[in-house]
Amino acid sequence: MGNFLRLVGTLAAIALVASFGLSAVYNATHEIAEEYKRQEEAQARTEVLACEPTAHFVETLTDSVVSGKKFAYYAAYASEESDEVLGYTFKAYGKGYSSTIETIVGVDATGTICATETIFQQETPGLGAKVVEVASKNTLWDVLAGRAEDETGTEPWFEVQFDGGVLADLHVVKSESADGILAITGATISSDAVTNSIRDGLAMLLSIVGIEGAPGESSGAPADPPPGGTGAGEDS
Amino acid sequence: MRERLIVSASPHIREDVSVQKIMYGVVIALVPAIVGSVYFYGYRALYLTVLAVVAALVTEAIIQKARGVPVAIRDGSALVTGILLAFNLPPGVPWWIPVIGSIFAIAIGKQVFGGLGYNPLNPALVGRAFLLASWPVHMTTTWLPARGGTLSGTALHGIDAVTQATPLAVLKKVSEIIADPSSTTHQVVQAREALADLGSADTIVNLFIGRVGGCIGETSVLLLLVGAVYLMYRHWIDVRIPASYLLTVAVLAWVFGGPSGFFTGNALFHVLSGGLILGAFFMATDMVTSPVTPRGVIIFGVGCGVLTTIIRLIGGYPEGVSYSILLMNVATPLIDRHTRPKKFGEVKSSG
Amino acid sequence: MKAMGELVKGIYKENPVFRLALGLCPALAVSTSVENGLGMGAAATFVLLGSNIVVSLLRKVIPSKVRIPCFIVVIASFVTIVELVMAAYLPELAKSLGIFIPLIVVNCIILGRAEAFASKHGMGRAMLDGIGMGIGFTFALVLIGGIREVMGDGKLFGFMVFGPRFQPVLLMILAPGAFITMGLLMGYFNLLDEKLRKRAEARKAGEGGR
Amino acid sequence: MDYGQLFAVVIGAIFISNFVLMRFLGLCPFVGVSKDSDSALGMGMAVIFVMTMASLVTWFVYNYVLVPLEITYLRTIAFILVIATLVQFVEMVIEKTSPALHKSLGIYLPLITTNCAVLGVAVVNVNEFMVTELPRNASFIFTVVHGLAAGIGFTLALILMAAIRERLDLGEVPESMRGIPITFIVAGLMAIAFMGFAGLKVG
Amino acid sequence: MHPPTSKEQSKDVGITEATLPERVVIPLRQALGAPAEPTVKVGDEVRLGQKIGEANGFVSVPVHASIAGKVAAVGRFPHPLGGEQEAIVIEGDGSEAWDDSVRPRDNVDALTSDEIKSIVLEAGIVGLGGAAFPTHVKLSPPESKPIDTAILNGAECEPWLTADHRLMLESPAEILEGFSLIMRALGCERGIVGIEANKLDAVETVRKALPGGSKIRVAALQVKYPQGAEKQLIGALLGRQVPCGGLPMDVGVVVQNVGTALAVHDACRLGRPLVRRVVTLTGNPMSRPTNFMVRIGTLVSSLVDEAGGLDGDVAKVVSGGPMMGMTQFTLDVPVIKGMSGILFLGPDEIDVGEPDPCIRCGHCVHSCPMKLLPTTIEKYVMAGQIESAVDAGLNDCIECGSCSYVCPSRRRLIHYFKFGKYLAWERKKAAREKAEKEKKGQ
Amino acid sequence: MQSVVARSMIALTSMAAIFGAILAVASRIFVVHRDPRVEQVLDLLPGANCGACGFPGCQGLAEAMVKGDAPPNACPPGGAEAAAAIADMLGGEAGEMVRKIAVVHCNGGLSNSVQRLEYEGIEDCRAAMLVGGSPKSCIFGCLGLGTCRLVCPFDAVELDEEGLVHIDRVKCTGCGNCVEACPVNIIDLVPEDVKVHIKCSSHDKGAAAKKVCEVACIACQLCVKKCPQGAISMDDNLAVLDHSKCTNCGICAAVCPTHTIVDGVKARPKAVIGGGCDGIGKCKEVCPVKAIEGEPGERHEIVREKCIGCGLCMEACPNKAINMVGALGHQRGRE
Ligand SMILES: Cc1cc2nc3c(=O)[nH]c(=O)nc-3n(C[C@H](O)[C@H](O)[C@H](O)COP(=O)(O)O)c2cc1C
Ligand SMILES: Cc1cc2nc3c(=O)[nH]c(=O)nc-3n(C[C@H](O)[C@H](O)[C@H](O)COP(=O)(O)O)c2cc1C
Ligand SMILES: Cc1cc2nc3c(=O)[nH]c(=O)nc-3n(C[C@H](O)[C@H](O)[C@H](O)COP(=O)(O)O)c2cc1C
Ligand SMILES: Cc1cc2nc3c(=O)[nH]c(=O)nc-3n(C[C@H](O)[C@H](O)[C@H](O)CO)c2cc1C
Ligand code: SF4
Ligand code: SF4
Ligand code: SF4
Ligand code: SF4
Ligand code: FES
Repeated sequence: MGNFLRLVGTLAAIALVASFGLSAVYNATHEIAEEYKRQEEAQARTEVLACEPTAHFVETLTDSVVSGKKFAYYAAYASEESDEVLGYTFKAYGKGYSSTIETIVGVDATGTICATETIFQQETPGLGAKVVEVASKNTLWDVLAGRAEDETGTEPWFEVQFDGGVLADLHVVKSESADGILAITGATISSDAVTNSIRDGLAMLLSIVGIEGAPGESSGAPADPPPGGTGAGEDS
Repeated sequence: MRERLIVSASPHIREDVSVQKIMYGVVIALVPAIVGSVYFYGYRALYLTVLAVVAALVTEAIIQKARGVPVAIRDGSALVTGILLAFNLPPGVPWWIPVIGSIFAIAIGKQVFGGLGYNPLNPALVGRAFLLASWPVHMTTTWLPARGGTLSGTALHGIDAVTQATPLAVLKKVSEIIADPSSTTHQVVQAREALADLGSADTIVNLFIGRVGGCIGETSVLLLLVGAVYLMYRHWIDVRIPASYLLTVAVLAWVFGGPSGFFTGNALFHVLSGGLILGAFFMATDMVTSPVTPRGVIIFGVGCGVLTTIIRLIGGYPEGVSYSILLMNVATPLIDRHTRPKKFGEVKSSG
Repeated sequence: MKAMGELVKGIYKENPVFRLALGLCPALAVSTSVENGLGMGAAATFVLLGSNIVVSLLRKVIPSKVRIPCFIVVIASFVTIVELVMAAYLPELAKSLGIFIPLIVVNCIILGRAEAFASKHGMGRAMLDGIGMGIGFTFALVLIGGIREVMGDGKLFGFMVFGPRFQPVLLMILAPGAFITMGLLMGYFNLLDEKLRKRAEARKAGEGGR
Repeated sequence: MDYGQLFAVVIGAIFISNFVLMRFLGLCPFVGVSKDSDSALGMGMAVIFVMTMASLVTWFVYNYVLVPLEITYLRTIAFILVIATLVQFVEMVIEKTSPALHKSLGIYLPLITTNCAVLGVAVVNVNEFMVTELPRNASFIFTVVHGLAAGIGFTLALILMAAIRERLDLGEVPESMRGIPITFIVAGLMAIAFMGFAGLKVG
Repeated sequence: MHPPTSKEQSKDVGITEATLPERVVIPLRQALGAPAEPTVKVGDEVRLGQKIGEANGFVSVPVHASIAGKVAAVGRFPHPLGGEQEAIVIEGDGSEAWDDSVRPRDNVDALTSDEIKSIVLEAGIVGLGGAAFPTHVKLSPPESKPIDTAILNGAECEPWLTADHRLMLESPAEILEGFSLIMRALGCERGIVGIEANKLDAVETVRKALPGGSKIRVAALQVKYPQGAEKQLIGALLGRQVPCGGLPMDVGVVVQNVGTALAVHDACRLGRPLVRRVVTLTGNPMSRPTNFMVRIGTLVSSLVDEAGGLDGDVAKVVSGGPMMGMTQFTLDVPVIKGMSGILFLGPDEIDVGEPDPCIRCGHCVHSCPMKLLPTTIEKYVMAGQIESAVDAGLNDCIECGSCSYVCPSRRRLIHYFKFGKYLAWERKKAAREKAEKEKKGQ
Repeated sequence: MQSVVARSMIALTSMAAIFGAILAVASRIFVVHRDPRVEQVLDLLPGANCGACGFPGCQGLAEAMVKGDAPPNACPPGGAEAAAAIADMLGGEAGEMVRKIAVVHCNGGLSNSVQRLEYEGIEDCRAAMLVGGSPKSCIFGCLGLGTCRLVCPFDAVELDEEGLVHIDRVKCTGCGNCVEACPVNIIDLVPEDVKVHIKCSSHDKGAAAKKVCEVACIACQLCVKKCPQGAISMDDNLAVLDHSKCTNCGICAAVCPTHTIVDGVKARPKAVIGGGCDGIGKCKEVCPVKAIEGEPGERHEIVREKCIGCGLCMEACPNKAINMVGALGHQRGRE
């Protein structure tokens, strides 16, 4: 019996110490981690609505029109007191190749996308991960030789494509000559995931806040709006 | 009489065949298709083929030298690999594609395993799969229309989603449009027209002759068959592999490949299009990477057929020949292991 | 001298990845770039060091029947610490290392060293062993990551190496590229070994005569 | 219950994102125990069993202990504790009750404790089926089926590899590439071949 | 499998009696089984047909003097089956007189089964079809295995050889009588003579020689290699498959070569022991390919001289046919009972050099009459995995040579099989010894 | 239950306790006795699985040793070191180990012996024997196809371009695999300290042997006569060395006219005649190689080039005037 107690006791004691230590670390860090997340999101929100620099955000939670699930968006007001809506931001979730890609989208009061920022993705590096890649001109040698150009603030080329877009623009194309969002080579799935999630979210938002021209009846988010097809958004 | 006679084990006479002879036989069998590729796509096809062959031979020689084994590029196997690799490339790829592909095919696909006879996977297809994964754009967009035909082999009434595509790619796209509930009626009508086009006698003839877009060596079924018949006549390929392969694809395509329910698929279209004929007669039959047992070759052929159809119908690529052969190559040792023929006079205890 | 040996053996002679073939999963999964390799290496080194120390301290108290569960709890604790700290202070890295951070727990190297080394040696040597193995692991990850990043993405440390006209070998970033790089590297090390051994033998023969 | 989706999970875990070839999990036993077909099969069976069991048990631990107490940050340590105990327990039971089974299967069990595929499947399960909004019973079934399928995928890769290695053993692989290096090359080529399953639309 | 038959050179050349050799070397080991014990010593006078070596166990046969004269030596001499073996050398005195023990019998038709068997044993008869297995053993199947059919093997499927062919053309009656005696010894009712269809003249001749009301039937066989192999012959004639590791008697059959039948006839009717046989000397470098009736023990070199010598370059000398025969390094080897021919091959008829790697073409698999996987078995043997090789059928291989013949990579398949069988045997022996030792230890 | 700390600690500790209890109970219920010593012994064995012990691999031997079915020194490759360690562990006597090394008794290479046929086939002496025998005219000689090299688990056999095999004295462990495998049975296990070897196995008569091989033993009996220990005898036209008697003096090698006997001693001492010499000449009488000169009564001298260091003179000198200098201790049986 003594042996038995010793076995159980040792394991339990180690677990006790471990859990104590861990919970201490957890207490010390999880706030920071969550704070970071909040910050990141908040910052992303301001960035994607950079066209309205003074925005003040208020979160609204509604039942989505399509699935009945919760749909969260922020409305941006000119100031804390103001009723004037400058725009909206929402988070789009798209199932990519190996992860669910999260993108924050800023929409102005007319329903035009102001900017987007992908804040989470775990796609294949070199392929799907290019949705957040900044096209750089600097090579390693430039950097080592100190003649690298400053590229801070440069946005990923894939994200930039969404800026100023409206609902009708949001479909993936594979060649530069066509109109639409140019897919990342070899990563159509990720490109589709981002584009379609933004489109679906935008459609939802527009129908909820009742912006004109929004496809109010848009049951079943259109999977592939044909070019020049059943006029969803207006051409801007 | 010699002073010192030769002593060896029986038999003391041998049939007049050799590895070299068989390999050059395959090359001869591929000549019609090479000529055809020049006719359909111009000298660029030959240029790419030569590049692939030279790169394959040089790589083989260099590695053999480095390994300290006799340089045996004259056995013709690297030559065949080079040609077949080039045959699996779109005619418009840049020059370095066949070169790098051949290097990879020979180095990683063959020589790391000890060279001829020891590689588990088909080197040419390893090379192709490597290229496809590494430079997907070059490998899927650089098609050229064949002389006397169009890229897709059909007229294609204004379906704009698929202008730059081979018959199978068109098939994939229109099937997607038809299956997609959000497609407009107009699109579906267009797609159905295109589909009918693909199945028309015209297209079938074009496919057979080779007046469609596609990889360098795969387009002309006719010319490939000429070579294949020669190989079969010489007993240098095992007919059971292409036979079971093609039959499986035909049946499955007929059963599941139709746009309007079971048993409506166009088997002939599926058999003639893409790289199936090339793959079935020249690549699935690569003896090094296919089973040796009589039952094994049938399983191999059927397996290739099943996988090809799956990839074509519901997979991510328009064409599945290379991947299905590679996958069955992977399974070959397992198949061989479990399909040992019953020995003469063997009574299986299990009955 | 001896301490030094304990420390450096992990880099080449007993490199956990290339030699002992341990910890292969993270070595391949997160070695898409040098940066990831460094991050993973550092995380694993920390866990190795920590668990080696604790295990070696506790080696006398733990009954052998519950040895493995105890070790695992210790290791898992350190991993969780890494996980939490990284999420708080290095969120970007945490994202790109993904589920392979929790999987450090089962990284064969760590349990392997705990079992094979730390549970048999004193704290000092266990520490050195932990650091040495960690360095070796990191070295392997950085090497593989470097090769894959340069060839598969045309970059090193995130900077372009070849200029914009280079068309990267995407396969290197994908799963097959990882396997093939690993295989070729191991083969190369075997070759190197053989050469070193031959040279040593030749030298010995030269000295002693035959 | 969406059976199509369930089927997709199965096909996904076996072929499209095979645990070994695409997700890099369980590589150590994959290279270690693929030398001959018989042990490969034994190991495979053991892994299938343990992965399924681990999925099942960790689901309970996660949903009935960690979530209610809001201590999901401890999942790694809790899961591994469960798995280690489970494996050791099963091994003891088998050894006692069926020595024959133990001989063919049990000797691989200790190897599995440190197989990251098992913990991997638990972690993947959490990410894919538990933190999402799946109804509870669906999440349970998906979890268990995914564990089973992942095990099958591992076993498939393992026995294919074992048969290939047995053939290579009879061949002429250059000295320096023998053993583990060539196993990796083969794994790479297998992964290339498995890329053919990419984008398979099932369910 | 259809190798060129190459029989034209000697098939129309009648059997000639070779001149009486001055000296014969008679190995005590003629083939399978234990070698005979010498019963004479140097200096002894021996007469034609006198027994000079006694059988040593059940699977063993006596040997007889094939010429009269004096024993000149007993010692090791080159042997056609390789290496050096114990042999008795007789210097001839030119006399053709038979030993007293040789007496013709008149009561042949009255001989019982047991009498025939003992005559066959005393006459030192072994199978003349190649393997030279003691015939009396084959004629004495255990009670549990009744024989219903005897087959006379006139297939002669080996290329080049024509000894059996000529024998059937020239002595059909004697052969058939010998065959009837074999059937009587076995107590079986049915007899079939199997002859390949490229020897239709022999089929005709033997058919004509059949006595009326005979229970023997003559069958023309499809020409293919190795039609003459026992198991294949039984399959072709009776549709029965001899089980793996089994013997023809397991399916109620015994197969004997036509030459063996003649020897049985000679022993029973004439009382003569086996001291001669037909040997085909052939091959492109031969100036005059010949079928000789030869005394056992005659040196091949003297036969070659008698046949007019060689006029081409010879790279290989083969005892037997090109598919299964053994190479010789010297012509100073004696004719033994199992030697059906001597084949000379020029340098361009054989292939030399290193084999290429196996390309797994499967030709060997298709050609194997035993339905084995030669390429797999070879690789197992090469890798030293003898158990796996045996598992895959190593010991079922009849060494017919088909697989090596068709292999485009010119793999040394048969050599590996011989080697593998040797290793398997060694291993078994070692295991047995160990088991015995253990038993003793306890 | 409010703080994370408390919840964590309670949850994890109780889980650990429960699992620990399950394991503890299970280990008692499902207890199976296994002997951990097998593993430990296995660790001490070389792990070459060479089979020299006669058990199925190292594992088999380890089990047998633990059971007491095999002595601790049953592993020849492991040598005295492993035997001692194992004995130490299992608590027994190590037993005595005389290290033995394989020696090939043939020196007929391609250039000094006659070949009788052109062999084409598997590179393995046993395989060659199956199809026609040795390619050498001497049927007792080494075939030179290296079977012994193939079977040696320790990589101790080298095959030179002369078609002769040499055994690396350092690597050879005396496992005897090559002895078993050689189809002409010309390999022998010889105590390590014997360094003089008769490199021929031919039982042919002198003339016949000489005809096919320049370095064959021609049965001249010189070595038999000259060996001071009487260690060499003739067996059917072949000189055979009794290893227990040999002292490595090297006289036989020096006198063998065909150089059949090979002297493996690298350096020998030389005799030095000191001042005590009174010219009695005993040494001169016994010297087998006539390396001593000197008039009777005068101090004798050693011709250093000729002296083979056998030490006979030293033993013969009644005045103890001779000393052996240099490379001392090479000889067996002297201390
Ligand atoms: C290992 C692997 C990783 C992949 N990763 C991604 C990815 O991150 N994102 C993506 O969209 N597709 C990914 N794919 C899918 C292929 O790239 C797919 O074929 C591609 O999306 C098709 O696009 P294309 O039409 O531009 O060739 C991956 C495929 C494989 C085999
Ligand atoms: C033997 C063989 C196998 C092939 N396998 C594939 C394949 O698996 N996937 C693929 O996309 N193309 C494959 N191809 C190429 C196709 O036949 C065709 O060229 C390609 O699908 C073009 O279509 P895309 O432009 O839509 O990609 C193969 C070609 C050959 C000759
Ligand atoms: C491949 C092969 C071919 C054979 N061909 C013949 C043949 O042509 N004629 C023949 O008499 N025996 C042939 N034999 C030997 C027979 O199998 C069988 O041993 C023989 O007919 C028995 O008769 P015997 O004991 O009288 O020699 C062949 C054996 C083998 C393995
Ligand atoms: C009928 C036949 C088909 C062949 N097919 C291929 C092939 O598809 N790919 C290839 O690389 N080599 C092929 N070869 C050449 C050769 O077998 C190949 O290079 C080996 O796989 C290399 O070991 C073929 C050879 C023959 C005889
Ligand atoms: S015939 Fe020769 S090359 Fe072909 S499979 Fe058989 S052994 Fe290999
Ligand atoms: S020699 Fe053996 S393996 Fe080869 S074909 Fe004949 S029976 Fe088959
Ligand atoms: S096994 Fe014997 S014959 Fe062969 S090389 Fe070695 S010593 Fe010589
Ligand atoms: S040389 Fe012979 S005895 Fe020595 S280790 Fe090798 S096989 Fe064993
Ligand atoms: S690290 Fe994954 S199994 Fe070893």
